[in-house]
Formats: sequence, C-alpha cells, structure tokens
Amino acid sequence: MNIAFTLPFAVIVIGAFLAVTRSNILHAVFGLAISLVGVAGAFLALGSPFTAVMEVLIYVGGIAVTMIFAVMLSSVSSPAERGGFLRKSLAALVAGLFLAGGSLIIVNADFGAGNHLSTDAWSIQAVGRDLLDRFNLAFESLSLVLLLAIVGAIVIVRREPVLPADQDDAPEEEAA
Amino acid sequence: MTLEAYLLLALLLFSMGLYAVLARHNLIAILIGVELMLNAANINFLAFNYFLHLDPAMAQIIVLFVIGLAAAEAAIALAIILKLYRKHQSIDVDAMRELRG
Amino acid sequence: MSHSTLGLICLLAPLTAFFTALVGFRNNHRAAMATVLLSGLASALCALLLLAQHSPQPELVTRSWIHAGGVDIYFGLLLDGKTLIMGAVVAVITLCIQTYSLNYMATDPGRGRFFAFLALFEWAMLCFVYSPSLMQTFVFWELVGLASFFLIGFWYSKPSAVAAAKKAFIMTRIGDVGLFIGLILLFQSTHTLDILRLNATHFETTRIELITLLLFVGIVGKSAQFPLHTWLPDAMEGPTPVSALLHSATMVAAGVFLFARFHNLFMQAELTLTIVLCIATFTAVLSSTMAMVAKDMKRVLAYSSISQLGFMLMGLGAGSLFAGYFHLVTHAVFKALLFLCAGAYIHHYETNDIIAIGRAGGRKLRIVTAGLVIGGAALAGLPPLAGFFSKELIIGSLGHGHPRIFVIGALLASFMTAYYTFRMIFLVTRPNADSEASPDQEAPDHEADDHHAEGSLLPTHAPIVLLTLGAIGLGFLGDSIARLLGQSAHHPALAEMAPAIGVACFGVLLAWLDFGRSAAAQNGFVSRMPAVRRLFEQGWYLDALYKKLFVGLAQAIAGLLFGLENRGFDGGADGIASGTRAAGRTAAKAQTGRLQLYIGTSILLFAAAALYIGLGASR
Amino acid sequence: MSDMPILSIILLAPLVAFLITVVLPEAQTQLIKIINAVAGLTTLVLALVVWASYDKDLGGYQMIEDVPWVPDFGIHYTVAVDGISVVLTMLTAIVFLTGVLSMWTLEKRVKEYFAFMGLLVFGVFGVFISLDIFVFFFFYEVAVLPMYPLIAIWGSTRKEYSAMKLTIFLMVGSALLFPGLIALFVESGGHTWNLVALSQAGTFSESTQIFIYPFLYIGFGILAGMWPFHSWSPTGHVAAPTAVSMLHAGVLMKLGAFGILRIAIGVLPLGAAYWAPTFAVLATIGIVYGAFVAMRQTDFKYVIGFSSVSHMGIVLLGLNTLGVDGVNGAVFQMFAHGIMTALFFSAVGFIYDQTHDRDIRHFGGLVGQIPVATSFFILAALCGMGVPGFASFWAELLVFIEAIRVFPVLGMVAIVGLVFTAAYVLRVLGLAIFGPKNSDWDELVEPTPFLSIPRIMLIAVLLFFGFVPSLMVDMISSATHIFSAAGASL
Repeated sequence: MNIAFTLPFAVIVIGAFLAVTRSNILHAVFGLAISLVGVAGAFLALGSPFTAVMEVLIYVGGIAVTMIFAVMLSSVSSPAERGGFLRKSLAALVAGLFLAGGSLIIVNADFGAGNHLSTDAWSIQAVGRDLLDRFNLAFESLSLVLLLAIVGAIVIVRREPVLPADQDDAPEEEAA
Repeated sequence: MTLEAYLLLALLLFSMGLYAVLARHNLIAILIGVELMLNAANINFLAFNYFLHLDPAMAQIIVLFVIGLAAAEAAIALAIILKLYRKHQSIDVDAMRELRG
Repeated sequence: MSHSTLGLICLLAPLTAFFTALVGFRNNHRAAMATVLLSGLASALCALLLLAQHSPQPELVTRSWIHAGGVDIYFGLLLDGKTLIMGAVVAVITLCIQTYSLNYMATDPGRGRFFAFLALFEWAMLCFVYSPSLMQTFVFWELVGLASFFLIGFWYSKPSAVAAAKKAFIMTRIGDVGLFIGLILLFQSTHTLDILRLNATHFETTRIELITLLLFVGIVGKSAQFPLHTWLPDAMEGPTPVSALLHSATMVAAGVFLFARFHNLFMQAELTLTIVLCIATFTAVLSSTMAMVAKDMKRVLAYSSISQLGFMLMGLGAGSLFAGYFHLVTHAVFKALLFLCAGAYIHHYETNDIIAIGRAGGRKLRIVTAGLVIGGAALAGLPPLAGFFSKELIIGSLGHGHPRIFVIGALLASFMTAYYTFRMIFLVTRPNADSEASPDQEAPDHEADDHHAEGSLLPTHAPIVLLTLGAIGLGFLGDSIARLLGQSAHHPALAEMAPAIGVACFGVLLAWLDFGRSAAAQNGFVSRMPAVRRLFEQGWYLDALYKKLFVGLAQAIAGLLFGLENRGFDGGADGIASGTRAAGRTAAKAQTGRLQLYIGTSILLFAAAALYIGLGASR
Repeated sequence: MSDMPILSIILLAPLVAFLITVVLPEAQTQLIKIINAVAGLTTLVLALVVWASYDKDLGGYQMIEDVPWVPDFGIHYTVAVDGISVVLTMLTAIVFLTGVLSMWTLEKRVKEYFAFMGLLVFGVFGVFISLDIFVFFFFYEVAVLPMYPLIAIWGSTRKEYSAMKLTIFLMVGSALLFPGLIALFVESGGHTWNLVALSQAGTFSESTQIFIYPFLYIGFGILAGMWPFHSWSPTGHVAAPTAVSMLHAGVLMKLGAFGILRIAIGVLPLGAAYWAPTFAVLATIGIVYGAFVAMRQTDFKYVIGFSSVSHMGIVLLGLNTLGVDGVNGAVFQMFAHGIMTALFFSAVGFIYDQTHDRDIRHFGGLVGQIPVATSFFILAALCGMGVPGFASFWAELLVFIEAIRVFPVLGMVAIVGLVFTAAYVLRVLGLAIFGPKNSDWDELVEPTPFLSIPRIMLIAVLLFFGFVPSLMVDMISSATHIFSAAGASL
C-alpha cells in the first residue's frame, strides 16, 4: 500500500461520506471541502501539482465558500427530511448498482497500462503554452462563459424593481 | 499504484455523488453531489493520462477547464437556488414540481 | 410598304389602341374612342391594301416563340387567299361597328372600356385569322373567347349579363378542350403545327378521324352548333354592337374559318365529314324552329346565326370549300347589317320586342327599315342578294353524292329562314293593332320627341348604308373570291336552283299570309299549336336539360368532394391530431415532476446499457 | 463572369436584413421596412445579374462556391445554379420584394414580422442554390419553421389551428425526408452529400432507388401540396397574412416540387421511372379535385388555396412525365404559379385589409367601386384559367403536350380539368367582382400608386413571360436536357 494513494483515498471517502450523509447542510459543505482537499492530494499523487493547487484554490476557496454564503442567505440550513427511508434506500440501490457495474467493467477491462509517466513532462510551462496556443479558442470561450455566468447570476438574483403601476393595483386587490 | 485503483476511487466518489443527487431534498446538497461527480471525472482524466502515455498537457488542461466550468455552474446554480428560495420560501426539490404532467 | 409591314400595322394597331384606351385614357372617353376608331381605320385600310396586293403564292412571316425540347412554336403572319379575304371582312366590319357604336354607346358611362375591349377583340380576331400555325390559332382562339367574355358581360352589374358571359366562356371552353387535345395529337403525329405543311400531309385513316373529330368539337363550341349552341342566344345580353360583331363576322365565324383553314385535313376523314353534315343540318333546322317563335328581335337574329353557321358547315362538310367560305363572307355582311338595324330600333324604342317595335312605328326609321328589309331578304336567300348566291352554292354542293336527307334538311331550314325573317320584317313594317299577337311589353312612345338624336345620325346610318350596299353587291363577287381561294366557281344551272328559290318564296308567301296582309292574325302557324310553340320557345328544353344534367352533375361532384375534403381529409387530419393529444394526456401522467426520479431512472438505464456494452466488450 | 461570390451574397442579403431587423429598436418600423425592401431589391438585382451571366449554351452548374463545413461527414457548403435554380431564384427575389412592399401598411409587431420573413427567405434561397443535400435539408427546415409564428401571430381565421396543422404536416414530410436523405448518404458509401456526385449513374442499384424514392417524393410532395396530403395548404393559405400567403403559395410550395425534381428524380432516376405512373395518377386527381372543391368554396382565399392544389397538380404531373417538355413546363409552371398566386393573395389582401371580410357572397360589383384593385384580381384570375398571353398558358401547354404523349388518358383528364378551372374562377368573378353593386362597400378606396407598384410588377412579369416565353424556356431547358425528349420509356 502506497501512502501517496491511501492518504488521499481516505480523506476523499471520509469527506464525501460527510458531504452526502450530514443533514445539516453546513456540515455537508464542510465534508465537501474535506473531500476536495483529498482530491487535490490525489492530483499530486498523479503528478500534477498545478491542478492540485487550482483545485484547492477554486473549489475549496471559491465554490465551497460560495455555498456557505448561499446557505446563510437562504437561512434554511436543514429542511426537515421527510419520507426519508424509502428514498434513501432506492438512491442507495441505484448508486450501489452503478458502483457494482462500474467496478465490474473496470476490473474486466484491459487498459494495457503499466509504467508511470515521468513527471518531468508535466511542466507548468507546457500547460501554459498549450493553454494560450493550442487551446486558445477554448480558453477564451471559457473566460466568456465565466463572465456570462457571473452576469447571469447577478441578473437572476437581482430583486425586481416594484413598478408604480403595481402599487396602484394593490389596494384594489386587497379590497377584493 | 495501478490505474484500476484510481478508477475505482473515482467510481466510488461518483457513486457517492450520485447517491446525494438522488437521495437529498436540499437543492444545495444536490449541488454538492454534482460537484463530487465532477471531481470523480477529473480524477479519471488525470489517471488515464498518467498511466497511458497520452499527450502530457492535455489532461491537466481539461481538468482546468472542468474546474472553470464547475465554478460557473455553481455560480448559476446557486443564483437559481436563491431565486427559487425567494419564490417558494423553500429549497426542497420536492416543492418544485411544475413539470408535473 | 412591304406586306409584312402592312400586316404588322394591321395587327398591332388594335393592340396598341387597347392598352392606350384602357390604361392611358381611363378617364377620358373621347380620347379612348378616338384612339380605337383610328386603329380600326388603320387595320381596315391595311387589310384592304393587303387584299388588293394579293400575290398567288402564300407569304409567310414568322418569329420564334418557344423553341425547346420537342416543341417549336412561332408567331407570325400567313398571307394567302383565305386569310386575306377573312382579314379584310373582319377589319371592315369591325370598323363599321366601331363607327356605329359612337352613337349607340354615346351615353354609357363605360364607353371607354367598351371601345378598348372592341379593340382587343379585333386584335385577337385578326391574329387568329392571319395565323400561320395551329398553335397561334389556338392562342388567339382563346383570346377571342376572353375578349367576348368581357364584351358580353359588359354591363357587369346585370346578373344575367354576367351569367351569359360565363356561360359563353365555359361552353366554348368545353369545345376548346377538344380542339386542344386534337392539336396535341396532331402535333404528335406530324411534329409540326404549320398550317401549310399540315394541309399538305396525308394521314393513315383512323388517326385523322380522331384528330379531325376533336378539332370539330372545338368548332362546335365556338360556332355554336348543336349540342353546344345554347350559349349564343344568351350572349345577346351584351350591347347590340357586340352582338353584331360577335355573331356575324368574328367569334362564331372563327369556328367555320378554322374548318375552312383545315379543309384538306377534314376531306381525308370520311366519318368526320358525315358527322359534320349531320350535326350541321340538324343545327340549322333546330335553331330555325326556335327563331320562328321568338319575340325578341336579337334572339331571332341569334337563332338565325346558329342556323346559318350550320349552313356554312354543311357546305364545307359537303366538300365545297368555296360554297361554305362564300356564305361565311356574305353572312358576315348581312348579319352585321341586320344586327345594326336591330340595334337602331332597340336604341330608339328601348325595347327588344318585335311586336312592340312595330306598334311604336318602327318603319318610320326609313334608312334602318330599308336596311332591315334588304338584309332580311339576303338572309332569306332571295335573288339577287348576297345570301342567295352563297346559299344556292351550298344546296348545290349537297346535291352531289350525299344522301337526300341533307338536301331536304337544307331546304327545310331554308324555308323556315325565309319564313321567320319575313315574319320579323312584316311585324315591324306592317303592325296590326287588332292582331292576336301581343307584345311582352309596350314600347314607350317616341312619336315626335327625338331626345335620342344625340348629335349627328351619321355614325349610325353610314355603316348601315355601307353594309346594305355590301349585302346587295357582294353576291356578284363570287368569282373573284373563288379565284382568291384557288377554286373554280361553280355556277349551278337554273334547274338546280329552282327548289331552293321555290322554298324561299314559299316561306315569304306563308309569312305574308300569316303576318303581312292587312287582315292577318299575326299569329304564325306554329303559334296555333301551343305544345309545339312552347317546345320551340323553350329551345327544345335543351337549356333546362343541360342545367339539370351537367351543371347539376358538376355541382353534385363538387359538393361531394367538398364534403370529402371537409370531413374526410380535414377530419382525418383533425382526428389524428386529437388522437395524438389524447395519447399525450395519458403519457403525461407518467410525468411526476420529481426531478430525482427522472435522474435515477435515466442513470439506471444508462448504467444498464454501459454494463451490457462493457461486459460484452470484455468477453 | 466575375469572381464575386454572387450566390452567397444573394443568400446573405435576407440574413443581413434579418440581423439588422433583430438589432433595431421596435419603434423604428419605417426603417425596418426600408431595410427589408432594400434587401429584396438587392436580391432581385443580383438575381437578374445571375440570369444574365448564366451561360445557357454551356448549361450545367455554374458559379460554384465550395467551402467544407463538416468535413468528417462530407458536408460541404456548396452553392451553384443551373437553369432551374436561376429561374426559381428569380421567382423568390420577385416575391420577396413584392411581399415586403405589399405589407407596407403593417402595424402589428412589425419588427418580429420582418425578422421571421427574412429568415424564411434566407432558407428558401439556400434551398434553391445549394448543391449539398445536407445543406439543402438544413435550409429547407430554416424555410419551413418560421411559418408557424408568422401564421399564428399575424394570421386570421383559426390561425393557431392552421399554423399547427401546417407545421405538423410539414414535420411529417420532414420525418419522411430525413431517413430518405440519410439513406442516400449511407447507401452511396457515406463519403459525400454532393448532389452531382450522388446523381452519377450507378451509385444506387435499381431496387434501392425504388425503395427510397417514395420517401423523398412524398416527403417533398407534402410541401408541394400533393394530393392527398394537401389539406394543410388551403387552411394555411387562408390563415396567413398577405405577404406570408404570397411567400407560402408563391415560393414555399415550390421548394417541394424543386426537391422532387432536384433530389428525388435527379438522384434516383430509376426509382422515378418506376413510380411515375402512380404519382402521375395522384397528380391528375389533384388537378381535378382542387378545381371541384374550389367550386364550392365561399372564402376568397380558400378558392385560391384549392386552385393552388390544382395548379401544383399540373407541376407534379409535368415532373412525373419525366420528359423534357413536361419538366420544362413544370418548372415554368412553378414560376408562373408563384407569381400568379402572389398576385392573387396580394390583390385579395388589399381588399381584406379594408373590409375584413373574405366571403365572396358578401361582395358584388366591386369592379365598379375599386376598378384598379379588382383589375389586379381579374388579371390573376385570367392567368389562373390559363388564358394565353399570360405565362401560365405556356407552362400548362408544355405539360399537357408531354402528358398526352406519356400518359394519354391522364393528360386528357387533366385538360378536361381546365373547364372546371374556368368554372370556379368565373364563379368568383361573377359573384364578387361583377354583378350588382353592393353599397356596403362604397367606402372602399383604391390602392395608392405606391401600393400598386408590387402588383403591377407581378402583372408585368406574368405578361412579359406570356408574350416572350422563349426567354424562360431557353433558360429552363439548359438544365433539363438530361431528360429524354421522347418522354419516359414506359
């Protein structure tokens, strides 16, 4: 057993377990954060420190924090879980079947894999060059998508200004 | 470690995410499940690339893109959740059943 | 000027006048009328000049219209004896009628339009006459029909006029369909539509029978022969000058002209000729009987037109091109004259009823009455007027190698013609207030007040006088016409002519006894038999029969299909639509709106598929 | 010939008009109309240039532009014209321009209306000039889809129903077409969608052709108003607003006939020969059936709608003769009928805009009140009857000549149908245009000279090709020489 594999493995699974099972949504988000740190560890083990750093920065630092804000803003951290058992067992069944089937495929498949890649080739320079050269268009599109997502998010959550006409109508409705 | 080990790890992570998506009531919890599934995919990308001698930078770039898209997706999803909360005073997925036939 | 220039002027002048009058001078009647009159004059002069410069060889001027695939269609002018005579007749008579209409239509609010369509009609007719190919003939044959539609329906606010125009168009179109199919078949068997070439072609027998029969269907429609004759009397709804134009020299003559044009083809088809003779003779007799009882002056003339057209076709069908053609020319002149005279009475006394006109003092219009008598005598075939010569020739040609029945039919029709013509003349000129005959309506009294004398009477009288001279003199031009046609004029001996003259005189005599003498009851021998009279008056009930049978049938089919469309096709489509909707409603119940259920189901299915494929691949 | 990509410019003109229209603010109605009119004029001028610069003696496809689009699937943006495309491009340009001018008085949601219309015309042009079957189908759908909103929003008389019916019928047609086209691609080896390559003899075996042909024929035939799948077309015509009816009957139905000619017959000649008698019978039934049903209609537009069924039957009959004269006549008839129905709907639309009534029994003697407006209608009616002097006479003549040669009985039945055509046209004229004056309509006003322009243009085109048919037939026959001069060998 390799410590570079087992440590991230453990962190990931524990974090994910928390994220999936905790009914307090804040706890779940923390579980997610832990799991993501584990994923970053796995990235390191797979020889890609840059993505590992990005993972921690964006996911743990960005997304998880945003979720916490959202939870705070919606002020419903743990809605009452109703009719839980049937639903959970059904979901568990589906997920379990998926897991079993997937494992079956993975175990049976022959990937022809063997030796590791030397980590030298994974230089950040190569990534940077490719990003601005080969995948230039995709990179630019992604930035556009992000921009649009931000603008879109703002537009969606913006409170609509109350029109004067509605105010005129309001008393009549109350009267009715 | 072998490729299969990483793939099984990713599969496990994905299944847990799937469970969250299917079982949880809370929209944010469902979103968390989605994020887990995305990360499972990311692990797969890097693992395949690491073990199968593919283009060195490709997997990393794809992972970066996925992370970027996930950020965008999370932003939009959270915005929608907030909007829904304002409308229904709830973020229970069972409350949103307008597509019912 | 060269012949082609003259021909082009002759053809283009009316077309230009039509567009100028209709579009350019829409609100200026005077200018429109002047334009049309000038164009008519130009056409008539050109046509006469062409006739005068006639050369024995046919001349041909052509321009390509369509040349593609297996079709080669051209437009042009063919100048030979037949076209030159007919062109001159058409142009001159049209000019007469245009002049006449100056007075006749002087107060009509639509006179500009009227003149424009006269010009269009003249153009179509001239192009038809001078046509060098059957295709062009057909094109202008249709256009003649179209122009006549607008002229007959000129008073468009009268429902009867609109109905008559519609009836004329549709009934002639039934004939046109035959002509059209015949044309296509002819084209397929000869690969040409050139008239000169077609006339020089020899056919194997069965094919030519079919083709000529189809052509004859077209002629039946246009020349108002039985059984498609019923549109012609109704077409009298148009203004009288229109009737004069349509039913003397032009529209109805087109069919006969077409027959004359393809005389060589028809002569190759024995069976068709027999059918032509039967139909023509039957039509001549049938329509004469109707003319004997009609009280409407224009209807009398209309029936007589049908019967005279039958005479022409008899002559042509009997094999004598000259006889039929000659009668076509003379009939054009005296029938135009008769219609113009009738128009003058009608215009003056504001009634169509012969008896009412007579009572109101018809004979006081001296020039008109003279024209009526001379034209009527020509129609009756009294020597030495124009109709006599041509009718003699026809009856003479029937005598050679044809069954007696045709001669007898011709003589019978000839007798009735003389009878009804003089019945009309006597009723107008010798009114008898004590007679049993009663007019349908009383004519307004116009004894002294001449409020109809708008300006000069010259435009009315000049054409009548000119045509009267024609009706007197044209009969003596037979030899020149024969020469132009390349035929030798046949002069029947007096003995051959005797029966025809005899029956004509007998007809006149009987008319005198019934209507003319001062003690006459003015109630014809036919009218004394009420059943027969009703039969004749109703046109042998053919109109009613057609209405029941064909119009009813067409409407029934239309109604049936209309129902099929609404209930069958539309209903079927709607049924499918509502079925789909019901199915959709049922299917919609499966939609619970539970997001997670959807995701779970899809993941499960997807996983099953993946498992299946993955295990399959690994094995 | 210049190197200018003239066909692409024609194609882009309506698209540019569409984009500008979308961007412009709602209130700028006059500007929107002017921009669309300019686009229409541009396409018309360019279509004239194409007509003039097309080398008729050379024939074949000319002015080819070829750009790979999705190379992995062999899809290319390939545009080119042959004699038939030249004629139909001209038709579209004329109807587009006159359609815009006819709708000059529109006030309801002007921006969206012209946007959809530009999109529709864009698709139509694309269909007429593309040489790649996939691109062809793409444009075909682009042309068909805007019909739904155009009818459902600006229409009248059960508009939602008609719009839905039209869309469903056309979608059924597409559903037949799509597998047919895919089958062409797959059966040919899956390398190319190019029409010329697929049309090569020997690409498809006879049994394959016989199997695929009905899919394509019926799929396109539904849009062409083929009996018995015609019932969407009259309802659609009736409900649509004036310019849409003009485009719909004038141009859109021609897409179907064009598809049959270009793809079904062009690629599968053996299949066409096998099925021709069957489809010729259906076409003939359509001719007579349309005339009979039109005889009983009381709505102006329904009469015209069923007359379209009848006239498109003539087109289909001509195509099914598979002989050069028949196909020449069919294409000519496509053009003539396009202009004629555009004129019909334009004339009726003018009357309807004022009266909001289309029941012919409610009218009478209109010619006395508005002679100019009704004379447009009368001229269109005369053209519909196939009176000589109008373009459609020659078209019908050519079709009938070939039809009698190939299918004597059907040809005769179709010709007899002319009598009923005359009957229903004259019925409308007699009831509504002539007859006693109805003083309800004394208030009607004549079109202004500006509004007369589009109608006069259409009439001029009809008369021009009626008097000089050789121009048109020469152009068409430069593309139809592939058909046997003696008709199908049956």
